Amino acid sequence: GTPSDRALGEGRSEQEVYEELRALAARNVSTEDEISFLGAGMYDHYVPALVDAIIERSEFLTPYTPYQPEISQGGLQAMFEYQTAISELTGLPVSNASVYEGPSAVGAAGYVAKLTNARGRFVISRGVHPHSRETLRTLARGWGMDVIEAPLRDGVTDLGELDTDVSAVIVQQPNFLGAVEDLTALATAAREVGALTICACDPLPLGLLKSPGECRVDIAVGEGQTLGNRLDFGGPSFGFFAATDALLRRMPGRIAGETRDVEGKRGYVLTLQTREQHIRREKATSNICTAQALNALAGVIYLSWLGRHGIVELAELMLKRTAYARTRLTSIPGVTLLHERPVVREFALALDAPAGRVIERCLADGVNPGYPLGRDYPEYEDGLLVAITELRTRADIDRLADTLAAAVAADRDDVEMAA
Amino acid sequence: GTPSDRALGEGRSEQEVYEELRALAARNVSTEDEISFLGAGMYDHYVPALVDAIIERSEFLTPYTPYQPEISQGGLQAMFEYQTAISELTGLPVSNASVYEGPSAVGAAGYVAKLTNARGRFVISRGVHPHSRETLRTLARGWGMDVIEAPLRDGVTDLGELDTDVSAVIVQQPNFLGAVEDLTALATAAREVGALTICACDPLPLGLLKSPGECRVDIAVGEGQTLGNRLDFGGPSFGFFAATDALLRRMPGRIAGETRDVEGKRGYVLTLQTREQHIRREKATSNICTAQALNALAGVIYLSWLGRHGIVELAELMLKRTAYARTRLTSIPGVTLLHERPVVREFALALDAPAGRVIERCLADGVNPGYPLGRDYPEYEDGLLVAITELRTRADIDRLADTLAAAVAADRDDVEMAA
Amino acid sequence: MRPLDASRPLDASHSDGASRRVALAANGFRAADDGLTIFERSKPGRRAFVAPELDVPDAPLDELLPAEFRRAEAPRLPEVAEPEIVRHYNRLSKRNFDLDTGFYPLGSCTMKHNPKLHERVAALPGHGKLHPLQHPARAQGALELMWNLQQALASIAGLPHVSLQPSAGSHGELAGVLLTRAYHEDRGETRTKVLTPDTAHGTNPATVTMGGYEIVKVGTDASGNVDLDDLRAKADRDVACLMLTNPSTLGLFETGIEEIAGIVHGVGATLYYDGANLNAIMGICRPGDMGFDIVHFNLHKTFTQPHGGGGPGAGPIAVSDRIEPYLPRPQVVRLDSDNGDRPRFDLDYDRPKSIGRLRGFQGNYGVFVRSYAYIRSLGAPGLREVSEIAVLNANYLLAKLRAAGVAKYLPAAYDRICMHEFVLSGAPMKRELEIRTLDLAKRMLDFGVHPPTVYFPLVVDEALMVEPTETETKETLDRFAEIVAEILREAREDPEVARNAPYTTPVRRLDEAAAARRPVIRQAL
Amino acid sequence: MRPLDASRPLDASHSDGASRRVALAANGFRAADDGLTIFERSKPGRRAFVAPELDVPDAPLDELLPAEFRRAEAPRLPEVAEPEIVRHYNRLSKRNFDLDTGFYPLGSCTMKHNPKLHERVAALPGHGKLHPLQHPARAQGALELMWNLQQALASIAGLPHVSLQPSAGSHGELAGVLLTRAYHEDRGETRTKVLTPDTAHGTNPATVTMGGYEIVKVGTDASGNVDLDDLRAKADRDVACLMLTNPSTLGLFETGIEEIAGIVHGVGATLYYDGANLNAIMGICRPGDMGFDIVHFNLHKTFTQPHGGGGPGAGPIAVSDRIEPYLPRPQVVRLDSDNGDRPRFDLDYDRPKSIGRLRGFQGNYGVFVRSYAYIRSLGAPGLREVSEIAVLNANYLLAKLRAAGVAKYLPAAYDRICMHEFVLSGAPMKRELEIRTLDLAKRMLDFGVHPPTVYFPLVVDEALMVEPTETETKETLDRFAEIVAEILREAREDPEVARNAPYTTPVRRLDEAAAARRPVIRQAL
Ligand SMILES: Cc1ncc(COP(=O)(O)O)c(C=O)c1O
Ligand SMILES: Cc1ncc(COP(=O)(O)O)c(C=O)c1O
Repeated sequence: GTPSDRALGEGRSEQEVYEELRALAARNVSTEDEISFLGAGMYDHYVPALVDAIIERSEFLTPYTPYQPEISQGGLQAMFEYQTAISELTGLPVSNASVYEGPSAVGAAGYVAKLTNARGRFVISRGVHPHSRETLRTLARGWGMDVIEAPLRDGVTDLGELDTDVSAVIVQQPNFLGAVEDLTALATAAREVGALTICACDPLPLGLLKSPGECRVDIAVGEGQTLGNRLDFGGPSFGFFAATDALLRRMPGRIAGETRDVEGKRGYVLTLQTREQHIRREKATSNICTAQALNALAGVIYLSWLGRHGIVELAELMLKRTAYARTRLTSIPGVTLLHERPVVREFALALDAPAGRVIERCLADGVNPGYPLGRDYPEYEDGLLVAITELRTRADIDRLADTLAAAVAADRDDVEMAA
Repeated sequence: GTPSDRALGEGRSEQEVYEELRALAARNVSTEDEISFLGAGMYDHYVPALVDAIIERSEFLTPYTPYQPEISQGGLQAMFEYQTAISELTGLPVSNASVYEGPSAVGAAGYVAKLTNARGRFVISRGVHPHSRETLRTLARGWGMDVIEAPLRDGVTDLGELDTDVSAVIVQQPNFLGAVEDLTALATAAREVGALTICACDPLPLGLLKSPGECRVDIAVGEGQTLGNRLDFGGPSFGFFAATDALLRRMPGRIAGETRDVEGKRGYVLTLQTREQHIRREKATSNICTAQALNALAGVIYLSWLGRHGIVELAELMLKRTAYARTRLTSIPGVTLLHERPVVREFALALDAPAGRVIERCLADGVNPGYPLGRDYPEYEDGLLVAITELRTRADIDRLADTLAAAVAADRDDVEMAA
Repeated sequence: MRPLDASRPLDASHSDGASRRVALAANGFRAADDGLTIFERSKPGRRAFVAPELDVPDAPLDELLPAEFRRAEAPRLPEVAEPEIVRHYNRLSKRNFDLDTGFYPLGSCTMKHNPKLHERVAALPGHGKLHPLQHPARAQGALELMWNLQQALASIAGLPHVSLQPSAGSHGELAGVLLTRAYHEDRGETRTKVLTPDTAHGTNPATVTMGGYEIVKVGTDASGNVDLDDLRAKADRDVACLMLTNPSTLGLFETGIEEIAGIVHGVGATLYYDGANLNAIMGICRPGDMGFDIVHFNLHKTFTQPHGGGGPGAGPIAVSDRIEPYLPRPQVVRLDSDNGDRPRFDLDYDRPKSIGRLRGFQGNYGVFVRSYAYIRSLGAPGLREVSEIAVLNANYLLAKLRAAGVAKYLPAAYDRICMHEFVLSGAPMKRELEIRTLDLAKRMLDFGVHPPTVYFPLVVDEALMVEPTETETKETLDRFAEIVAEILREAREDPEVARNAPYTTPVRRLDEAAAARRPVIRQAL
Repeated sequence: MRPLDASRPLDASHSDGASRRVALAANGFRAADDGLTIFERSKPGRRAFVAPELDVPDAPLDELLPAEFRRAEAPRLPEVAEPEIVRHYNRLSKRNFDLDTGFYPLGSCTMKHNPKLHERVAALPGHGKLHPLQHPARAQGALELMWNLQQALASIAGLPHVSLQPSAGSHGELAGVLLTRAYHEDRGETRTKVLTPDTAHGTNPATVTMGGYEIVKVGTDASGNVDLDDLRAKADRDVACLMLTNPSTLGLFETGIEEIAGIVHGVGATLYYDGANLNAIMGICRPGDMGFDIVHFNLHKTFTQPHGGGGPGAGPIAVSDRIEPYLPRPQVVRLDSDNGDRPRFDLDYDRPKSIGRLRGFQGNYGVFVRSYAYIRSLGAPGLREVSEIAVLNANYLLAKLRAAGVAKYLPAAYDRICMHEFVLSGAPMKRELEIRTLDLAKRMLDFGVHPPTVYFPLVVDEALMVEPTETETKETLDRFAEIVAEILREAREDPEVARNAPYTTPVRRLDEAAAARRPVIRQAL
């Protein structure tokens, strides 16, 4: 059909479009409409009001990529500050100004590994987010590279034997099951065969966890949504990308750098552009152009709001509430831990009832108990992944416990009756 | 008790305060939670997104009254533009930069009349908003002046005999029952005894109605909420205040005026300040200091959004939907018109069932049918005041008709059963 | 202080005359466009508004609204599309200085930071889209919030009863004067005078007149307090009320407050507390304990409602038992249930002795939401801290200015510990450097700070009234002291500099006299 | 044009040397403070964050997280309170030029107005606070919106199937190349090369390499079209795909498009449409009808997602039937019910031939909300009007520049009717006035407009690429023409003026070479 299709309509007034979009929104169950323990890659954290107030300013919201630095110092300095914060958080010296989001950041890191050592294989932990693993596979096909999965044992990665055809070892911290990995050991194993170590990490737990840099990881990437960005049903958010000095000139994307103007005044520009598509074209280290500047800005504002001590306090609060939830939930008959590794904000349970039915029951009761692991892990068919952010209070956790207990019990009764 | 009272609490985190305020909001039924036909002084109009986007800019939101014009040109020029728009709408040459809100604006106009002719009495139409009449009475006590009410006949004001002790005749257009008054006739009657005419008017219908100026009104005031301001449970909004040239030096409040800087560049300042408290103190024409600048800014932005033709189109849309509703509702057995005068956005019905019970029934059905006139007008005990803004569609009106019909019928059944 | 050569935007532009001229020509292009009004941007046929669908039967206008009631021509509002409206007001906004941009020590105005959370919660549809005439049973959240806010304000004031209705401080003052009148009249007394100190804010005397009383001024003694002898002399049985600010507009705590209360109550008058300076004393002492009968609050000062370039605000009042019967209508009341359910809240109109309404509906609810969020965020300990730091910051800045050698030209009007603000006198500066307080203020504009309040209170010659507030950092206060010192230094070199300031603002000094002489207060269309 | 003397902010400051110097000193104070980073504003002990109550039993850290996993010291994030954060970023924002402030004719970027409604609807909790893994049955509004957007984009592209997953244009390109690979491999073919015209945007060749193909460039003929002979010569059986932009990056409609499609399809290759220039043709013609197999959209260009200073965006793709099996996972599907209930929407993961995911979750949903609101607001007639006016505005501006005598120094690269943008060559200007396109651009900054895209496309010497968009007024276009003429005029008088520009920006020309030579890309803490 032509654009005069019903798909396009004839045009409507502002109030009518507002009402239409509000009606659509009303048919979604948001984290304000239920008590949600969903995580699995994106988390319901509180976004402070000042973040929205600042990023809604048209001076940040509406400009293009800062091609004219003299009239873009606001955005460029914010990028520089963002890079500093990410580099501080990851313990790695260089950070770019953002990539699209988490899983594609893992792919981008893989491409840097390819450019670096031109080897044939990636070894990726099964503890890496399923979306990241699938994204890497999609891209690796284009690079003619193989992707091998390293299994999880007792909740953490077992790299097994590595050889010198391994381009990079890719892990996640904490991993998809919420378990804290021994990053140093994994990075050492990779280094021994001359492979790069790529770690996808969750930025907030880094307030407590050893930084990837300390663990001698080469590239740290991750999903930035938890840093002051809305859930937005999955995007837009941003991906962060930090690496060792050695990889600086293979980094993808924009990088802001400090310089001086003709009068010696400090200023900022997009730098090292010879890596980029608009200069190097087919020889570029990446094809990325439009990235996620506004979301990354939200990220650095959020990190400034948290501050040096706040990020630790927030991580500790989650750690303690999560520990409470872990104990509380595993005291339910028929609910056991899927692994016993240390966790920060998220943990995995095994239900001895069909997860799907149990979840349905909880939803009916206004509680979204978490993510069913069975979707991505046949081996954890009735596994449940539960996330505890600072927005979930003890009362919420107790409510979850009661609801989950009732749901599991009810399901067992059904089974007995059926028998 | 001391401030360590439970009334003050011990202080909470941002997310906790947000949740507390959200929980309170959830216990209010807003105009997005029901189909509301409530009006009676404030109306559920659509506020275009650009109004909020602009007034939320800190440069408009956070400064004080512009005492330093060189760094306040934004606010001052906006006031100048606002004054121009109000003066254009009311057909009167001078407007101030805002007063508190509608009813107190009527009081402020009364004070100008007092200062002008030092007479003993106000004659105020019973068609003026009950809150305005009560506010005038509250203030007049301080001035040692009487307030006489002129009755409504067939829905419009009957001034009866006026004499030369009348300081001002005060009417409303359209009046509280929604009826369009013959403003010219009323103003003429007032002028014959040398009294001022003060008209409280609803700004949006002025897109269609003869302006107060054309009708030779001396002072036009009114509630500005409908011009781009939220309902906010009654405030903050703004009151507008426009008058004839003769009254310029007795106007209350701030007035922005055009001037030049030392280089001849056009600029704006607060002017005619010798009327004001900070200069004239006990001889000031009003005690007002902080007014409603931000709300008035929303007003002029909204009027620019509507534009010269938009305000007419909006008024016509309301006129036509209101006519439809009037016919539709009066076709319900037991529902009749309280008056047959022309109306624009609001009209009054008489129910032959107890309004309170009928309204309760409609509310239970998710429809708020309007305002019970009995609260303020014993003479219209079962009267119902229904407002139709552009946000109430034909479907909403039909829904109201069905609900109201059912409610009235149900009530009559009850009565029969009781008998 | 940073080396000044890190600055010089235009000065360093390459020195060739032509380039200087054209650099300015460029500004010319910009200014020419920036200067237009929204009406001057109007072009026939442009529009932002699109009407929703006409979904009801159409009908000829004449049938619905006879021609005699209709206006001849459409009001000449601007004809502009959304992009131009947004750009126009966006550019205008850039010609405002604001609190989120820099230091704003405007005395008596309490320009403290406005937390962004408050805008978020006020905008929740449950608050922002609640109709004022919604049935109370369907507005329980709003009424509970108002009730809680009343309790909080009562406990800060140390007075039991609160009305949230007044729209601003001066509106609260008017309420107070009318309450005083109702109180006396109810007791069969007619009193004719209201006392205010000569340091009073202009709204006080203006309110007295609007309330139908005659004003009597009380003097200030050598130490900046109310002159007690003068007060005794003037406090007679015709006096209905004394209106006082404590700390006073001099930023000084009224040490004789108890004696003052004694005198005023001695003649049966009421004592009114102008709460504009409440930011100095929260949690430390309470107007009620000082003997005040009526207190107004400026929620847009002490309780962070953003000032909006001249409002909105709110001016709730707290009163003692004897004044309570006369409070405005309606009042929010709480009805506790005996069967343990949560209490219900309602609006009480049945108040026979009430002075009646001062405005429509229930007051500026949107402001209440923000101030309530503020109070809940800080709690009792936080509010006390606010006042402690506000006073500390003011005294620090005063000392810092002294240390910077400013006192020689701008001495404190009264040499005492100040409260949340202090008043300097520019008289020596005027005498010795030949620049006025106005010039000093205008020159500050070039330094990117908002000047303090000038020429108020009237009892201080060339007054400069400085209120830093508790939300400013030490660096900001230090910087302000340096700026004042720098301006005095340059004035010693060349007073013309300040006299001709500002230089870097969108417009330079404006001719206010001309504006008043031939007022142009609307655009000719 | 307004008289220039309505401008002169600094120039007119009274001429005494001292005052000039101190006027600048004032700026010094301001600049010194404005220049700080958020890290430089940090002071130990300050904070904005307050932790929520610890409402669970406390426990020693070591028990919950063994020391070997914990970091030695807290990350050195800034220690600042809310007021400083707000002021810091507020001030930074004022050092950005933005679309809501002035004209932004940045070629190839489609800087059209971003309606404010879109931010409002995207922020509704039902959209903004929806978890990406919410059960589809509980996200029906979101899935329906995505479905409707897919239909709308399909009908604009004239291709039946859409995936919304890619995050930006270049991500869409990558998807397209990987789809092409999957398509050929599925048919047992391995092809090695991808063709792009020499006018292609940098992301095209970069994408080709990332997709594992070798790039082969096709030339441009004298009229600005793809050189068909060169194309024929290079289009062999090793060619997997031709990536094309139409209108091309020269702003010209590719008149030979049908022949091109014939050649490409003739060798069994796919034809890829880079949709960056879609704003020129909506409702007028459709890539699908031109023979394209794969199209990407830049929702942040054509469909008004604000650019955010470098993202976010979204790069959905539309494809033909033969490509559909390979589309990324998951796809939004509609399940119509036979019993007349409203249809249900779901996510389909079961796509055996899919290339798989390109990213997490379902794509940039927040961007979809805005673009959908845009499409619903305009409808089919409005979208067609958008393209008509975009093309009209570009041709008007081109003519206006000619009329202003600009063509002599800045001729159109190809003398043809342009589409939504046009490319000028600054070569004569460089030769005769001795200023480069870069200088012209920098000088524009002083005039308060954003310069066009410069030095792209590469085939044009000293290229200047101008895209006014449909949301600009005639006055704005006229003004821009005057500005260009004025800059050329002053360059004739003194080329130094432009060569040293800008003069009035927060910083002046920056040393990019030094930045790259010794990169400082983080603050030393
Ligand atoms: C001491 C004092 N009293 C009263 C007022 C009046 O308050 P409002 O502006 O809220 O009417 C002010 C405001 O400037 C003030 O400073
Ligand atoms: C012609 C062309 N193609 C592709 C792109 C890349 O789009 P994006 O920035 O969304 O990745 C651009 C953006 O500038 C472009 O102009």
